[in-house]
Amino acid sequence: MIRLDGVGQVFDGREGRVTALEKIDLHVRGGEFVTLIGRSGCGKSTLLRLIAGLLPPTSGSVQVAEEPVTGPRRDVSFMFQRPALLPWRSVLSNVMLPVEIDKGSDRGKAAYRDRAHQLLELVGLQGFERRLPHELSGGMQQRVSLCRSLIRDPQVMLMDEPFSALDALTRTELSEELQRIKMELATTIVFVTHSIEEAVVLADRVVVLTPRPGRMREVVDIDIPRPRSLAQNAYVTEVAKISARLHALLSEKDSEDRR
Amino acid sequence: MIRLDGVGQVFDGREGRVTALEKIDLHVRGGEFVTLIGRSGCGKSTLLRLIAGLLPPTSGSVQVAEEPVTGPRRDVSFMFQRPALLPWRSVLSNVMLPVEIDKGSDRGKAAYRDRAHQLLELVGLQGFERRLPHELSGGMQQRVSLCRSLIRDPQVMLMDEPFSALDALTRTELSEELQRIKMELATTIVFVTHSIEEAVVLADRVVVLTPRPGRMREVVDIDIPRPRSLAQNAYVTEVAKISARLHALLSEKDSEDRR
Amino acid sequence: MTKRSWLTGSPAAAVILPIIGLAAAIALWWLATVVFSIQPYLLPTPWDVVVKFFDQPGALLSETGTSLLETIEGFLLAIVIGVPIALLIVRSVVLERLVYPLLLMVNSIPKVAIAPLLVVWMGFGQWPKIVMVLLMCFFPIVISTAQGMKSTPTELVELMRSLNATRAQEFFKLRLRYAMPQIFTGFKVAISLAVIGAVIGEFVGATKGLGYVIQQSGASADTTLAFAAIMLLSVMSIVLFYGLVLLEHLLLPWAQEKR
Amino acid sequence: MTKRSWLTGSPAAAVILPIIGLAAAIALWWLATVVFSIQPYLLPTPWDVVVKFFDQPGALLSETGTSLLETIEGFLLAIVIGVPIALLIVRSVVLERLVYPLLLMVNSIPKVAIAPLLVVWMGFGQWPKIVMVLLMCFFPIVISTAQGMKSTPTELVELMRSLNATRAQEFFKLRLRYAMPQIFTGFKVAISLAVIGAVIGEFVGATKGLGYVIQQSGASADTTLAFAAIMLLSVMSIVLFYGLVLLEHLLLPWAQEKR
Amino acid sequence: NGDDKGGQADNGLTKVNYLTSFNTFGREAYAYVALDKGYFKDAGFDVKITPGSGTVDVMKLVAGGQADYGIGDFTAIVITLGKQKLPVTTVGMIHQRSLAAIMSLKGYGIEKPQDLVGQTIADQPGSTNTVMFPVYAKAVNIDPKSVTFLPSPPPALPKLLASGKVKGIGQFVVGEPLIKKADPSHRDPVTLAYGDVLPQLYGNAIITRSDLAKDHPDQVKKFTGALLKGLQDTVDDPAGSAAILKKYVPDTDLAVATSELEIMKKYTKPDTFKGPLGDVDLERVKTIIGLLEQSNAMPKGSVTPDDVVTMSLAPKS
Ligand SMILES: Nc1ncnc2c1ncn2[C@@H]1O[C@H](COP(=O)(O)OP(=O)(O)OP(=O)(O)O)[C@@H](O)[C@H]1O
Ligand SMILES: Nc1ncnc2c1ncn2[C@@H]1O[C@H](COP(=O)(O)OP(=O)(O)OP(=O)(O)O)[C@@H](O)[C@H]1O
Ligand SMILES: [Mg+2]
Ligand SMILES: [Mg+2]
Repeated sequence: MIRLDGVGQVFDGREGRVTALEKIDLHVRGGEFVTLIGRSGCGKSTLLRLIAGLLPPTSGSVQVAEEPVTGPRRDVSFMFQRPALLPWRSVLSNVMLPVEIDKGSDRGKAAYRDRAHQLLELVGLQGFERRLPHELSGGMQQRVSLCRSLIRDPQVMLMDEPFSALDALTRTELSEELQRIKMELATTIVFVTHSIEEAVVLADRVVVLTPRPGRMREVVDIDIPRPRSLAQNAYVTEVAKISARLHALLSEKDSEDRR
Repeated sequence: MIRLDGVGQVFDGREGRVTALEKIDLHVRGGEFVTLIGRSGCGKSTLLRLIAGLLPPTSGSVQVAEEPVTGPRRDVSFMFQRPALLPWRSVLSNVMLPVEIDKGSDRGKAAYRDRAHQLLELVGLQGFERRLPHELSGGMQQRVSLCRSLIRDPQVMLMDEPFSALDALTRTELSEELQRIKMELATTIVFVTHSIEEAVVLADRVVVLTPRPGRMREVVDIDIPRPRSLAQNAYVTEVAKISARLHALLSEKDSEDRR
Repeated sequence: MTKRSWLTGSPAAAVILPIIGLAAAIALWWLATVVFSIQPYLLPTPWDVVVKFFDQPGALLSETGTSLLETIEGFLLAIVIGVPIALLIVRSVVLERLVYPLLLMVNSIPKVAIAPLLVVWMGFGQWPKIVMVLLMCFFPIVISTAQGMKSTPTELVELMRSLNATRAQEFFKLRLRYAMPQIFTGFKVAISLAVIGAVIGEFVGATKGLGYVIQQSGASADTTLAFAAIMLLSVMSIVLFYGLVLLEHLLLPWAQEKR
Repeated sequence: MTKRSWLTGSPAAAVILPIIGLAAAIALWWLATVVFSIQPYLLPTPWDVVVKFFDQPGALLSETGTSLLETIEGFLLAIVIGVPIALLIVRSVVLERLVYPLLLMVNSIPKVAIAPLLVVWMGFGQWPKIVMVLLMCFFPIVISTAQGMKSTPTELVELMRSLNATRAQEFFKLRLRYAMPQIFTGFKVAISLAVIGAVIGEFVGATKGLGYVIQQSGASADTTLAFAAIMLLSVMSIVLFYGLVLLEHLLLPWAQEKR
Repeated sequence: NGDDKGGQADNGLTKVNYLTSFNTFGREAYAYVALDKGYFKDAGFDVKITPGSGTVDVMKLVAGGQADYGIGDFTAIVITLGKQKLPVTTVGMIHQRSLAAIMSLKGYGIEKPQDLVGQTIADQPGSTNTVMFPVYAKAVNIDPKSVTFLPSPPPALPKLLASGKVKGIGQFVVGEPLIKKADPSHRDPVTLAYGDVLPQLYGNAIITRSDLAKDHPDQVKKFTGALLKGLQDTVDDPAGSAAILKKYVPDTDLAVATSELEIMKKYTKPDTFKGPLGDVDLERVKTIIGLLEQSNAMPKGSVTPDDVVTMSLAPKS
């Protein structure tokens, strides 16, 4: 579904260049859930933006659904690290934005509206449909943004730390929902997180990036059966083991790569 | 140091009122580290803004250092949930902002500049001093904001999810640094987090809020000796035990309070 | 942390204060004529002006109506022409660079100098006046609209792009909405210019309108009549300005500034 | 995802394109005079105008110099007066409500009508011209500055407040800086008005300047001379405008818009 | 910055500000002639000439003290003083006969006053041409109401006429060459001069501040004397005077200025006029006031001749 070959990204700044990514070769199969971990500033968000077609790579090639990426695609949804809500739109109409924009909707508008209400209820925002973003807490804004990225049942979902501002319970609930969606609709998901546990519980594969410049340190396959839960479950020990390994991988490079 | 008596906060919105906080009675002693947990939207940020004097409470009274709070105080620093960096200032000069603003600085400007460099190095931002905020990743921005809140060695620190965008390693390092600061300078800290483990490891006391409207469900004392670490340590079991209890407390109210 | 006082909070104050301000201005004017014993042929007293107005209120009001109509027609035309030009300018850097100098050229022509030209081309009817209004006021509208749309945060532009929005959608659903407060700033600057444009238009070949009255009175040194007309113009400007302010409050409740 | 082309990217294009635009405009003008066989007493051909200019380039340039000086002096005065007024207006709602109607009143007076008054009060020297420039252009500066400062994000205002910044610091370190792009928009609107103000000022009791030349040309029915002067005014406007654009780029590198 | 007005310059000359009536048309040449030939200097003045912007503005600037002397149309002066008591007074005439006229172009079908019936005339509102039209109409036996006046500022008038937007404009007779020049096909202008049927009307007059006239009559007399000497030279040598004007105002069109001055000759000094240049006749002033009252240009009794002219300062033969 997603294929990156020798992708690199260099930013030109006033104060010199920053190499954000280097030699990224990644192949995500259709319906696969890949989580991306790496230290802050290693290039995770940049990688997602490359896949989304928001940024042309400095080198290498990016393909989605066998086609080279030249710009954003209809079937890819992107949930940004920051909520990015339109300040003049109510919660509901922020969630409905993607539907409004894509005229060739397969379902009727009313159906989408129902879906929006359903999603808002799911994330615990019932009763806030008509509020404006500035009246919401940080976590509530993030949940609105999550609903927005889910409304169109996209083929590919790129999610940049979607749960970072959420409490443990909401996180658990929503990660279960996300797995359900993935399984039901065979959605391909690339998911950035700083929670190693979250990365393990959600992923089919975990990709570990090295610190700046971001290279691929390792790809770890997770074979625990689904559905899995962030809360206590039967595979605690396995999760703990893999988590420890990932933790080690993240730290290791730290000493190795900081020249 | 900080004393809240019967504090309540109601927001008037176009779409009706929202009671964010109700009957909050909290006393934080000098040098104490209090963490605040609760579900997203329960009023944690609002509580910090009340203490900081950025918002007058709808009811009740707020005191800091025995004086009623009528506005922001010089000796209180606030780290916001969002980075809130001035876009035209370089990283270094964003960090130096509080020093610039407080003319009655006890140390010389050069001393503060050294301190800023030291802090930036601590959070892994050496080499980025002259960049502008929009050239940084989300987590890097958050770290700049953290340095800014630390630069003046405040008496009281109010921190709203300061590590939410950071990876596990950086989190561990910085939480250790924060404990060091608290112990050396006897700083009073009120710290909001969504990570229960973090709340336990850092706190002298954990305050658990109920979901909207935020009331105080319980205050849990943590007696594990310092310094503690987020990484593996001697008190894993104790941390796990308390964490489980807090988890239960957070979930419990969920069924009880949602009328 | 300031509680809003009656002066800033109440809607009555929003009407009464400007009136007090105007009254004070008029008192000052009156004082000046008395203290410096300014000759009425230079600056009549407010009292003289009022008396002059009540000499022939009907006639003067009907002249005001004429000017008002021209002002509004020309202003609307300027919006209809200016906003699309701004859209094109923002859409294409090349177009911007090609078109801006032309706009500047047209804008920098002293309109008084070309008033006769317009009459020769368009006759003695309403048109040369309306075109004059248009010429006077289109530039602030274009430049504010363009600047406002350009300053849309990258974050939100990227959101629209990621949703695969067309350029048209990006402009109408995001940029134009985002620019609204700045567009209104442009309107507020433009409206006074529009009024002046009507007057200048009426200097040439008009038989009615306040510009005609001023021209007429200038010839016979009836300074008081000229000032009565000028005061009516001011009132017209002020009313139109506050009309825009009201419209802004109604249309853009989300943009209510905080201080 | 667009890569910048030569037309948008290169600095040479930034100079060449506007010149092409101007050339096209002049070609259009020339075509109009030919196709509609417009009489030169109404609109001379560009060629006539150029010839007229080279008749006496020295004299016309020296008149341009006079007008330029008045324009710049008046414009700077407008900044010196307008920006502090805007500061006061933003600082106090009460003051805003008291002062705005007064400003509007002054602004809506047709300046042509009061030109003789200024001469009577201030003589035949530079002053009435400079004051006319000031009167023409202070309003856009005030209103853009005020609006820009008001639109500072709450997030950043709260930051300053939490740092216990004085009102002055809030204004100078935050609001004024934040408003800079909008202030420049105001300047860009104001500069053309300033040029026109100089011309209107020179219509009455002047013995030099381009306004005098235009007035003068009436005495010899020399439309071509008038247009030569008008073209010089346009060039002056355009040069001043792009001077502001350049200044903006130098002063506000962080505000470079993205499209 | 009026600190230099009326003051003594270093060279012992009295500094004086002088305003032309409108712009620097050829008809204003006499002041430049007086300046150029040193008449002002001989009379003890250091004169600065500034182009005026119409009678009313000139009166205001003189009244306000920014200028000491100025030129304005006498009829307009009377009407203005009828409306407002400006501290200015007339101390001499430039033109013994009014320059006011309706001007058209050959081929527009206006050859004689009677052709005006039913026409639209563009003119600056309140100008002598407009205000005196009812009187003129009565004199030529047409109904004043049969002609429509369309207000337009002076610079627009030649364009409006040449473009055929209107068939006639209010214009001073000396505008003839300019109108001809402004017309692309240089058609000959047709001039219907008020002076032909209303010989009582004066043209332009010299005004000064009332207090100057009262406190320094000698100075005023000397100044008018010098100015009128320049005027005399323009009568004697229009071409030479135009050339002098061009020296000071390089944009001057020599041919136009010369023919303006040629035309002006018989209005400054009509063949029948025997008095001294600049002469003011109290009876004529009374008649003019009467005519203005009659045509409702101003209320009855709003001015007396004394309000308008200082007879004692008028040139004597
Ligand atoms: N300006 C406002 N106007 C109206 N309602 C508000 C405003 N600010 C906050 N609220 C409401 O107050 C409640 C508490 O908000 P607060 O930001 O304190 O939550 P929080 O505990 O910090 O949540 P999170 O963990 O998501 O940041 C929310 O329900 C929110 O909708
Ligand atoms: N527009 C830009 N200009 C210059 N440098 C940039 C830009 N955007 C990102 N960078 C740099 O690229 C690197 C990677 O940034 P990115 O946002 O991808 O990190 P990240 O892995 O998402 O970090 P975080 O976990 O903190 O969000 C950083 O060093 C950052 O400074
Ligand atoms: Mg990121
Ligand atoms: Mg919060």
